[in-house]
Amino acid sequence: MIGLSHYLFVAAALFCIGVYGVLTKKNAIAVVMGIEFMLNAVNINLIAFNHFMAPNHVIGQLFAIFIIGVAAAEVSLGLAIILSLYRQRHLVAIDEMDILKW
Amino acid sequence: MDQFAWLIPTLPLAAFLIIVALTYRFKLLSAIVATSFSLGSLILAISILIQKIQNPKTTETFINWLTITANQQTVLTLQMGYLIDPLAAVMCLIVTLIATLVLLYSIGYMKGDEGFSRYFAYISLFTFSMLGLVISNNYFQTFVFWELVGLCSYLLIGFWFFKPEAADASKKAFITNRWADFGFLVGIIGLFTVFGSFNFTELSAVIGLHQNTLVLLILGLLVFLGPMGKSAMFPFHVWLPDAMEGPTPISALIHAATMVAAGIYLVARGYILFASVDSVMIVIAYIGGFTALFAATIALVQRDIKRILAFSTLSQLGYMMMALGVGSMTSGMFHLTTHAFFKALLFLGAGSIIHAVHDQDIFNMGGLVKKMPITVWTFVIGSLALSGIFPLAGFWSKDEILTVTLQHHFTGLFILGTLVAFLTAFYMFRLIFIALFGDKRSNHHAHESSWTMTLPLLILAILSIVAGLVNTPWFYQWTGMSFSTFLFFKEPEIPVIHWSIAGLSSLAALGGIFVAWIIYAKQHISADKLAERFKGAHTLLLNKYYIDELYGWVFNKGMIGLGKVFNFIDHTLIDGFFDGTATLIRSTGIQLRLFQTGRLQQYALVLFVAIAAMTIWGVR
Amino acid sequence: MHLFLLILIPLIGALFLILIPEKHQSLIKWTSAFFGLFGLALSIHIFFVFDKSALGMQFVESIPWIRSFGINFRLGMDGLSLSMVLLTSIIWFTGILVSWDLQERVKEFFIYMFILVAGVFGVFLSLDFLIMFVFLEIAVIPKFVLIHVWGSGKKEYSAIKYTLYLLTGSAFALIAMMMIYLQTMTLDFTQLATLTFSAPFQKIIFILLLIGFGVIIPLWPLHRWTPDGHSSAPTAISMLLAGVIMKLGGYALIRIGIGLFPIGAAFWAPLIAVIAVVNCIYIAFVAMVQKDLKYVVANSSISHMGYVLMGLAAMNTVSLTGAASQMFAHGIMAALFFALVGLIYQRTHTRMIADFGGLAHQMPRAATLFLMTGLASLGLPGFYNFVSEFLIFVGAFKTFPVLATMAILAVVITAIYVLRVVQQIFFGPRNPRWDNLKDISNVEMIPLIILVVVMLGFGIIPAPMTNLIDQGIDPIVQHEVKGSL
Amino acid sequence: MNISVVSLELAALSIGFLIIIFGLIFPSFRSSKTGGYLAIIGLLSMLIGSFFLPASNTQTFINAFYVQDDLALFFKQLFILAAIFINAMSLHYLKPYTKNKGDYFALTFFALTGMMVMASAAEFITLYIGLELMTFTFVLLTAYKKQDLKSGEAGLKYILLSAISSGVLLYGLSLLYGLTGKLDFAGISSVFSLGATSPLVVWAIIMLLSGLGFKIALVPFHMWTPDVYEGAPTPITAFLAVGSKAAGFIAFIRVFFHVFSVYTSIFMPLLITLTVLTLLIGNLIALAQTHLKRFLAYSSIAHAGYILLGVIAYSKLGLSAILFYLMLYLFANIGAFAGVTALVINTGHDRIADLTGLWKRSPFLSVIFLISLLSLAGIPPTAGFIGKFYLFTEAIHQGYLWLAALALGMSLVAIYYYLMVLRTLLSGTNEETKSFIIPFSLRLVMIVSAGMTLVIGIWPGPFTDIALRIAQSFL
Repeated sequence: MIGLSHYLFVAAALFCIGVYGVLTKKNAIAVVMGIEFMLNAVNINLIAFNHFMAPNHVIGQLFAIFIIGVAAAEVSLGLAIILSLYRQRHLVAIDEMDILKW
Repeated sequence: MDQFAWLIPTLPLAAFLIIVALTYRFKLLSAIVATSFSLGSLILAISILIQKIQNPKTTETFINWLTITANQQTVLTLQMGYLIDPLAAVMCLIVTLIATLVLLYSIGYMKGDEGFSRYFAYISLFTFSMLGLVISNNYFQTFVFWELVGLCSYLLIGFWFFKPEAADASKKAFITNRWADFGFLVGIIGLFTVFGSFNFTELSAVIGLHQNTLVLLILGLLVFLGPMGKSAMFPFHVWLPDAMEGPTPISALIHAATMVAAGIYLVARGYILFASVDSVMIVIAYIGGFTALFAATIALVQRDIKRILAFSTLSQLGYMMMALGVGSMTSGMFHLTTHAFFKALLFLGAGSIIHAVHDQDIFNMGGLVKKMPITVWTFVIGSLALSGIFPLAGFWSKDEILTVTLQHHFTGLFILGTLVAFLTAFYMFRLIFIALFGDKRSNHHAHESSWTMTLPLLILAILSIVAGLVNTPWFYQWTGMSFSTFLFFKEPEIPVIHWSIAGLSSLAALGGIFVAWIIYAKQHISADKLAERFKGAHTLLLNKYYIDELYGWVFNKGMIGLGKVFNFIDHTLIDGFFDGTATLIRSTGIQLRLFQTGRLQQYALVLFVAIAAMTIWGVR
Repeated sequence: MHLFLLILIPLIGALFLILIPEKHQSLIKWTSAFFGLFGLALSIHIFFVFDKSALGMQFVESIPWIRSFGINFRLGMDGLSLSMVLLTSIIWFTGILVSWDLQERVKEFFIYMFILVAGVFGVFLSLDFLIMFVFLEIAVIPKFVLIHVWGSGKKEYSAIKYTLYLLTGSAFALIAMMMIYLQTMTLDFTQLATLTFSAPFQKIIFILLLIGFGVIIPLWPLHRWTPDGHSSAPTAISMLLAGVIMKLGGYALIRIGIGLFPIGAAFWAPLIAVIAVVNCIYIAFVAMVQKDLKYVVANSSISHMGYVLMGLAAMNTVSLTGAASQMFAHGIMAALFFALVGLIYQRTHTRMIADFGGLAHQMPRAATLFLMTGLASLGLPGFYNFVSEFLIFVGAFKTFPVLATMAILAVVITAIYVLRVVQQIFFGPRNPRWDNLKDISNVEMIPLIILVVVMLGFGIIPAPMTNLIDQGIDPIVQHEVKGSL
Repeated sequence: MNISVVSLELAALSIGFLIIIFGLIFPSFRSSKTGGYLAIIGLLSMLIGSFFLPASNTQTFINAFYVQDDLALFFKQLFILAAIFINAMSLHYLKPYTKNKGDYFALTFFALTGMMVMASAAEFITLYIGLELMTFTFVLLTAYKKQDLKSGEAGLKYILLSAISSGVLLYGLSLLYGLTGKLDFAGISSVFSLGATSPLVVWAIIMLLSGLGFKIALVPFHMWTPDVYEGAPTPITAFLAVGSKAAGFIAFIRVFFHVFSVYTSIFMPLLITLTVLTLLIGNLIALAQTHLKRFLAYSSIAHAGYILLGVIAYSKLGLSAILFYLMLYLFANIGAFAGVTALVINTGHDRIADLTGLWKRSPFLSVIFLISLLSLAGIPPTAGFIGKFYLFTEAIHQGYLWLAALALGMSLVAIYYYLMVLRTLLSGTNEETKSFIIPFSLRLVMIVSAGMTLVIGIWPGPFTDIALRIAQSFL
């Protein structure tokens, strides 16, 4: 039987994969993808909780939908800026963007 | 008359203020103001003295200058007032008399000097301070005027401030006195703390109850430091010879007759304090005796006329101190009085000579007796008086001191005193034979001084002759009183002559004169050869036992060195610590700043590491 | 309204100055002088209407300030404050006159100076710790700008050093203040005086206050801002710094430390006494080896404040009266010293003692005044400094005989370095290098004469000032704690 | 349905849209400053209107998921005030960077709306929406200077890092939801008050702490701050420093004073540790800065540390101190950033070294810097002192003497670096002696902010009263 803990485990794993991606990928777009992983882990969590803990309300699902929407905005914003930077400086490697430091 | 006693110091003060405010530009007017106001004080002093002779009752008047209250109770009162008793009356007379004569003399002596008015202003200020000290009724006021006297001394020694020696000497005088005054100040504050008063009368009422206690011993010695400084007792004597850089009349007034006598006067004034502890008295006596001998030996070899007189003064002050120390206030004060006359005379005479010769080295003088007879002969009278030749003033007072020394069983001091008498006569007549008689030793055009200068000399010469008589048995028989019945501590003494002692001291003095005559007048024995023979001793004496050098070394190496060490601590250690802290914080910041690498992923890493760390902490 | 007005006068003056265009320099100076004179006149007026027989605070004024903290803007004055206010207004006015030759950014100079003076008045008049603290900082901060912009020498370093030292000190005082506040929920002196604090609390508070205000006094080893600060500041500011700012610490320590926390004060008194001796002697030695004239004077100020500390340590009416009198006396004396040094520097453009010599030939007036100031500083009778030092010694001797004796020793060392400087600068043969120097002009004499007259006047007749201070000090000393002298 | 609760939000949104629509209709409008004036007028009327809103008792909207209590209103007024200043500062600043000013002004309104939603949110979804609305708008505004390399980089860093932190925050929220089955503050706290500590609660707290700590720039979640502050247009930096931070604080206050009030023993040690770090790192690194905006960024990090003392005190007075401090912090920071704006307008640079000789070139600007920086340093008679006094006193009151002492010590370091900046502007001479041109609007901003800094410092009574009243109504 697949229980809550399985969902949670999967979500946690997904979150960690996302974190790994964020920390290691050189390409800015890959980093954005890592973030998406993290957010989706949250969504799994929310829906699983909603299902197992409080099936009478849909608030968890509601939240998940909000998160999906916001994440979309986030990605588009991120990509837009990456694009603009690419136009300016011809780079997408995230560790070369260090004009601002110290 | 006593109610006008406050006028005695006030008149010179008024003169000072008038000169500073009004007559500074009119030189002669300044001199006239100073002299006439001083004369006024003299007349007042004389009348008060006469009144005291008729009725020797003490009068005391004061105002509360400053009171401090705590909790509605008065906890501290500082008084300003006057206490007129025979002692003060005598001292007033001496000060005003010498001051007036010196002022008169100075009109001639200082003629043409740029700072003529300044000079008279200073002297007036000095006279004011000295008289304020003399009539003071409490230690606080005494201290105030004590310091002012010191200030005037500073100003007058450094009168020719452009001479580096004069500037040095004035500083030296002030600072040496400061060291001594430090003890004095601590002493009187201690007295106040223990006995609750500064007032002489109140203190004498309570001090008597604490005979020979440790606290009185300490306080007595501390207070005595003050007189040691002013009266230039060893080891504070170094300033007095150097003080001769000032104009000569100043030397006569301040550094021979009055200010240096302030120490003696203060010991006499606070006699109850010192007399209450035997060991203090012994210390006073031996310091006096030692200074007397010590200074006399130095005087033997000096070449500068004023320095010889200065060391002589030191020696005589030691004599007076010794007299006080052995327990006879009368004899000390008596010697002070007579000494004031003949030492002022000698200094003024020396001034007259210097004025004429423009040199102070006795070996550049000689053959003056024909050129300036009044000066020379009055000088001889003064020297005779100083040497203690019958019947001049010095004879009586010196004899008195030697007598009391023996009476109080200070045999050692008696022998020492006699020896000093011999030395005194020797160095004075060495001076006379070299400087005044004999051949002219340099190309000088000496001439007699003007009347304003010779008149004081004559007056002082007369006084040097007769002043001693007031403490003779004959005078006592004649008037029914004498100096020692007028001025005394505890009980009056009737003057008597101890012929054996008098004979001995006269013999010593005559011996001194004789030896000087042999060496310097007849030149049977070569002085140079003597010096060669006792080269070590001669050099030692010529360099004043190297005490100045010692002090200089202590000051330069010790105090300046200490200052440098402290300065180093300030600049390097303390500043280093605080600046170092600032630098450390700053460099920490600069190091920490490098963590901000600009790499986005490192920022994220920091974030996740922090979360992980907190999680580990939380789950623990 | 007297006291409000007193604080407002400099502020209004500053406001007026803001409105005057920079180019009307003489108008700015005259306006400044007018307000300075107004302040001086008002404080003298207060001196005369002040009831000298009554104990306690007078002219008390109060308006709610921070109601939710229970803090009122409360002003009041006793003899102690009045003496300090007089000191401030005298130095303020003379400082303006001394700055008459200033050319550079005159307007701003006076504005900052006025703000500073308002702060100083505020400190002396406030009856609430928080208000006092605020005013203290108002008095401290303008100095940063004043030293930085109009100073000389290594002014940047000095300005920042000065500010950091004083603010670090304030931090300690601030902690003490917050602890007091939390204990009592009030910072009103009159209310605090009615409360009793436990001994451990008092001990903690007092040491914090001692460090906090000690920096201003300044206490050794927290004194290092002083020489640099004084030396770099422009003349008028040195006058205010040495004349008034250093007194803020002593004043606050008397008013708060000793007045409200007598047990703590008594506990730390031996430490203060020891530091006082170090201040007196050690710094005097340091002063002795300085090559720069202003450094000598600045170090001498620290040394003299050592006497104040000695007076504080003894904590009896006499010693505290002496300490407060010394603050007044030293304030005037230090102002005079710095004014003279400023005048000499302005003419010679050097402050190195070795460069001078024989200046008395060219500048007899300067020489006379400098000598007088020097004599005052070494405690010569006839100057008010002597009276106050004497009172301190008398008071301190009872409590700390040995330490007091050592402090008295400082008068000797002071004499050594003061006379040494006098000799090296003014005495000796005429130095042709300075033949073109002009002596102090009649106009320039005005502020100097004012200061000399005050110094001498109270030296000869000390009772009016001393009794005034005594009247203020007496209620502050808690007689039952330490006993009276 | 009580529309007055959301009236300010609606007003902001509609003005924002209005400006955009105008821009679409009249192309000239987009490039002129008219949008800015319109924005300022709109904001001013909002500010005035806000005082007439019924707010003495708590007003709610949609099942109490959205509240308009005194606290919320106070923060909203603060945000509006900040927005007014920001827009006024931007009027002249934007000229060299973009032709497209209209959108910029509109965007500030959306950011404002996000903040206001955060202030009123009583439920996590709303809070999250408000937060992201604010963040996204700020990202746009940060990256607004298209030609500027720094601006784009800052925008990217901001969006990616805040997305990461949102991920963390959301993960925490999902755990919270799993634990309680609720997402509204009242509901969660009522479940918590029944007891039962699970390790997951600790985890949730940690994640919320980091998520919200990111917004208020708590160390070690502060890393974005200096970079973004440096890259963003200066008025936007100011908005970030005062608006975004205050918004973070209101969320922080609501969450930690309300939701987790039973778990103080768990989050307090964490919070104290982070506060200590914040105080140390913020102040020490600020010391080493050469760039004015970066310097102010670190200074703002440090200030978050001071304000957190009020949270740590965890009392009514502590809250009141926070509110008071935020108030004065707004004015002081706006003053400083307005100064930087003026500097940038005139010199085109914003390094600390560019201040050299400013004293001679523009005494007015120097005085503004002086007052603002002294207030940030916490020196009387400026407001900063009273604020710090309030915070530290309360911290000591609650037994954190050592923490207050540390904060005080760090304030001294802070004084050192503020003085170093002042020292730069007081000393030396710039070859450029041309005096500064400061536009009227900017001048007004400076005068008002510096004036208020002094007013609050000299007469703090009314302001502390307000802060105390609001704190009392909240707790």
